[in-house]
Amino acid sequence: MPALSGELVVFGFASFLALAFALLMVVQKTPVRSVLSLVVTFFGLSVLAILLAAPFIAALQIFVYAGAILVLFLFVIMLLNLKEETADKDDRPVQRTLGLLVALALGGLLAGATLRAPVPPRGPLTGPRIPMPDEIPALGRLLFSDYLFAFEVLSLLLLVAAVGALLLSKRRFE
Amino acid sequence: MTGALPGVAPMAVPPGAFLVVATLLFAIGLAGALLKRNALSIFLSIELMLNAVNLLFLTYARMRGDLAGQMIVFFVIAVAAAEAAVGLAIFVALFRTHRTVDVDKIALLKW
Amino acid sequence: MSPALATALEGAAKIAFVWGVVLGAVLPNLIWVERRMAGLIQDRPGPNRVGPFGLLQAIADILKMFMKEDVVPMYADRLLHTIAPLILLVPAMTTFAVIPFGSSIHLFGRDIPLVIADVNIGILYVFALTSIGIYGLVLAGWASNNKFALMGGLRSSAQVISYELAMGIAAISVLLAAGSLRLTKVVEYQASGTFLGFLPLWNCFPQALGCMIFVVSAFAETNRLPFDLPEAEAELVAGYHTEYSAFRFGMFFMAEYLNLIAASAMMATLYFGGWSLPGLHPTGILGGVISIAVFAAKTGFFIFLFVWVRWTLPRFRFDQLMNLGWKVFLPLSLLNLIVTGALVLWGVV
Amino acid sequence: MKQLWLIPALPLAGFLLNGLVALVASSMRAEKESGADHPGVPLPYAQRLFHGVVGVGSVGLAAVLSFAALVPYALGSMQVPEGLAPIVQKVYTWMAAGDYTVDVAFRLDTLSALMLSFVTLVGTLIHVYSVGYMQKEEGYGRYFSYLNLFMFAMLTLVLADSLPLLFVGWEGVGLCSYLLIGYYYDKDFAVAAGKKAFIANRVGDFGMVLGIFGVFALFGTADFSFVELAKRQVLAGNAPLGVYAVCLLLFLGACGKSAQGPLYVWLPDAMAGPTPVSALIHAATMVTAGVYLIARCSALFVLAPDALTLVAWIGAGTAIFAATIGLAQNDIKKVLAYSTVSQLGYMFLACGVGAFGAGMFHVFTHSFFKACLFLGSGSVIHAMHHEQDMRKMGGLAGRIPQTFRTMLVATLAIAGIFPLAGFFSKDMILGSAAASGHWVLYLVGLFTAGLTAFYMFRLVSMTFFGAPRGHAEHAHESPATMTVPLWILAAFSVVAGAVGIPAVLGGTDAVGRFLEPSVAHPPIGEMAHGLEIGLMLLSLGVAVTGLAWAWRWYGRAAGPVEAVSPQAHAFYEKTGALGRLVANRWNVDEGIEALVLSPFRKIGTFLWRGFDALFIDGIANASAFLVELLGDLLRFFTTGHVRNYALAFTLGFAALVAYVWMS
Repeated sequence: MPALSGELVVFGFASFLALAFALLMVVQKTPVRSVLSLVVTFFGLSVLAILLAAPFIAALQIFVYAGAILVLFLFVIMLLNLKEETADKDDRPVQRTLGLLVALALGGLLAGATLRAPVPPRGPLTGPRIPMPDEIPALGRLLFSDYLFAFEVLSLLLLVAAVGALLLSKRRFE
Repeated sequence: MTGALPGVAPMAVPPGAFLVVATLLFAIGLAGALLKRNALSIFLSIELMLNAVNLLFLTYARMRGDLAGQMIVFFVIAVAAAEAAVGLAIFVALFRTHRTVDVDKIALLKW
Repeated sequence: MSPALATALEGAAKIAFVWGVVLGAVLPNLIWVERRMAGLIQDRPGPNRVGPFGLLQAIADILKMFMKEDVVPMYADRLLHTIAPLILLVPAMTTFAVIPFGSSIHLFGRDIPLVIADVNIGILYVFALTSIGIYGLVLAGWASNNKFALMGGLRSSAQVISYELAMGIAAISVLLAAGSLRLTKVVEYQASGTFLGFLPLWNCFPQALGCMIFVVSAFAETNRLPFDLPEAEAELVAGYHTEYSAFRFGMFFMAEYLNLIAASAMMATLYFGGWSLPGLHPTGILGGVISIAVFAAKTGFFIFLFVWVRWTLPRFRFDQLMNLGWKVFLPLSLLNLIVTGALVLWGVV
Repeated sequence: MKQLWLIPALPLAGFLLNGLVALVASSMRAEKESGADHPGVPLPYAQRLFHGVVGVGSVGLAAVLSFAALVPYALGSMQVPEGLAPIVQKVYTWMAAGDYTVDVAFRLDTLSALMLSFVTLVGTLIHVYSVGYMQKEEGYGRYFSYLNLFMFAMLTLVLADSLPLLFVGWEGVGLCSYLLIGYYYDKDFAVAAGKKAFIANRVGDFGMVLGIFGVFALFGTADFSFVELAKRQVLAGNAPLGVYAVCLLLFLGACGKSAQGPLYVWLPDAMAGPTPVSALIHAATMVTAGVYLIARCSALFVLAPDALTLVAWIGAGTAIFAATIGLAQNDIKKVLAYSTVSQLGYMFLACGVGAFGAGMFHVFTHSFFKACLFLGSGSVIHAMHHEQDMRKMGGLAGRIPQTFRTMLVATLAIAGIFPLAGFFSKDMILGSAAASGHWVLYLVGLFTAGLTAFYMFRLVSMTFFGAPRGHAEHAHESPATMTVPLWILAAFSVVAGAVGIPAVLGGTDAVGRFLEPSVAHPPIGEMAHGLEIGLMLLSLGVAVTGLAWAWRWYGRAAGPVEAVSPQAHAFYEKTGALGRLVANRWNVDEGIEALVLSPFRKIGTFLWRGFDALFIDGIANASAFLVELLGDLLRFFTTGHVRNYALAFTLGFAALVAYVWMS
């Protein structure tokens, strides 16, 4: 355990933020509020990302996740005007308890497993080394060389998704 | 917990901490996905799980000093965007026909 | 003193300077300017009682806001209702962090770049913050538990998301030309050469289309006329801030103007060469000051444009707004991107 | 001529153009008037013009090209004793399997040149003729597109440089024949006839395909280079059994296409198609493809003398058999059909005795006078308003003189009257039969010649002489588009023989020498010139006798429709059963029905009712039933609640993680 450095403090704060609001998100009954708590969690995560020498990803996190996806959620929630979860009594107690247990168990398992696991594949490094002062050009180069195919497929996927969403949410019956 | 690979700048925060945070987030998300009844909340929880995994990737990327990890996260985020669009559209359509998004009230995957 | 401390001090100084100027000088006068302009355009005097030419009108307004009663509707979501304005305000204020407001000055034996934080994800940072700003509007709308407010919130979210796309793609082509996300790099690039030999290499020339898209989208992003659908008085009373009063309303008010200023600054930076001016090679303190002045002038022009347009153009209908965003601007911005790519490829820019 | 491929390509283009326009037009018409084809409603003139121009033009151009190609080649080939080397032009590689490739390559040698000459010539003439004949038809465009398609296929068949490509043409002509026989698809008998032709051909093609495989197995290649190989083996003088089998198989194919042996049955029915089609496909060109195939593979057949003998016998048998049937037919086209079958028999007879040149020569001449006869009959039918029964005709000589004259010429030609084309070709066949020492075959051929003369002149007499019966009074001559081709063909049936005047008559058996390089010519015994002359006179005498007899019985045919010729009637009365049998076409169709078809039908019924319905379906149903049971079982696990599924999924995942961790 290294000495209490500024980075460590930031990490502690950010991770606390993330975890706390993640929990809040789950226990929250009002959809809007859980969305908001998730936004905060994402802030925490993006801070962690910056600590992990990935500022670009951090910004992307905020821009895409918080800025677009979750706004979309909010938008839908308001569109459907969803209030608190109706009928708080869950008519499936087994599901509830069992679900909780399984979730915790799996969490524990994964934590243990990840901690025991060695640094993943020790093969030769594909991309350039990080941390580096400005990794964005490197990312771009990687994206358009090694990952070009994936990138193209992705663009296709996005197009399809857009069309599909349009089709699904179109009013057919009225 | 084995440290970073040789030749990679050491981290002020032990990577293990990041991993734990990630797994915890994942567990929380999982719990949410299993316990929530509102389809949108479930969806949110799934997003959380995705992000937990992203964090994992970033951590490993940092540990190996390999940019590839960040690449994958980039892709995950993009795919998540597409998934969100379609999923939400489905919910809207669902709500229109059933007037609810409570997954217990919509037991359609049944004979 | 230790370099770390020096850096901290330097940062603090810059922050103080920027916010001082923006909040202390620009904002109040901006309110005055807007109202005077309105008067001018509508052929009436406008505020001219308080102080010389009514210059103190802004102060008066602010005082009034602080003194009014702060009402929170009974069935509102108290928490969200409270924090919504803040969510809107904070990003609006932090946007300025990455905008280079001048070249650099040599002071106390150190070279001080005139930008608070020269991060390598500059533009992304700005967009991220603006996208966060949406929450303010949406939540305000939702928390007020008022149908008009909700409508306003919905509209704003839809509108901002839609126009972020076109705006973002337009910005991407700027990055393409500059080859970096850093706003300082963008400015330096624009200061670096000439376009077609006789024009300055400001992006507004090679990317006139993108520039146009960006400017118009900025109007939508800041919910200014002719795109102020979220607060369309005629249909939605006052839109998302219907249920707000006193200084909460004041915050919305501030946030709107701050966004306006930030947007103007961004336009100046991305498309009009920021602090640079052809033939001007700022050196030393004087140079720094001049560069700041140049930047201020450009930003000022766009602020003026905002005001001007607001009092000149009528409001769009919402479907028109959406059509414009998705069916016109998005394709056009893509076209612009392709053209720019070609230009870069053939080394024209 | 560098682009042989253009020759078949042109009709193909014509087919596409015509077909497209016809389709579009008919669909547009269908929109206008409900219902696509209104029989008897002629097309707009513009469209007719278009179809006519495209149809005739494409084929005519092809003809021009092919003559531009073959004339220089033929002349050049006549100069050198061993003939020019065949021109082979590869268009592209069709199939490549391992180191063996099948090319789409076209071959011009003396044999294909001969075929090419009359196929394109007759084809063009018949296209021209059709312009007039089909004028009133609704399916004008359809007709011409099919006809062009046929020309494409036929030319491919003729020019092909390999058996596979030849087979493409082979099937193509079969298809077109089917389509055109069933051209009047609203008439049941036409449709049935089409099917019959197609199926009969299938039997033959089955042999054909196996034959091709066999050739490949024998020589390791299926393009016509195998002929050379075969030739060399002639020198080596060894004939493995395989060759024998392959020859029989190929001959089976030839029988199917050329209506030999029991497979002839489809050809008479094929007369259901429009007359020009009968002329082009079922008299002049397609049906001779079989002979062409045999000639092509002559080198191979020579290796299996027994097979050749079989060919000869089947040919001779078919010839006389069909001729006898021809005696008693009353449908003008039927007579011609049986005559065609009989003449094809001659050709095979020639091939069988090893005189492939003679066979091809007869193919050549026959195409002209038989086409002329068919077109003539078409003109008659046209004049009689689609009346085909000769008993209802008569006395047309004065009313449609041009048709009459041309048909008379053609009749004399086919009857083998000196010096018309038929005489030389037929006599060459008979001569070689005799020379090769098959005297029985010779006699059969001779007798058949007599029969031919008889029934052909019977046809002419019943149609043109005597007193008009039925509506014969108001018959009218056909337009020039029909008569001009008639005249041209008639002219050819006069002179075509000139290319094959035998040595004894001071000629220089040009055809024989011309074909020498491309067909085998096994040694046939020589005959004393005196004997040869004698035989010629004999056959001539027989022919004249036949003519005279026919004239005596039918020449002044008058009286009621049923008893056109008292003498004939009396004769059949006398012969009794035999006569009736002949009149009934030896009950061949009934025989086939009883011996082949009905057993097949029974087997099929069994397979359908017993095997398929019970066994196969049983399996399917049983499995379906099992699956249903399983489904009922699993159904209890599907609560339909997403969360349950998610939970189960997670449990599984947790178990997996635990396992991985533990191990």
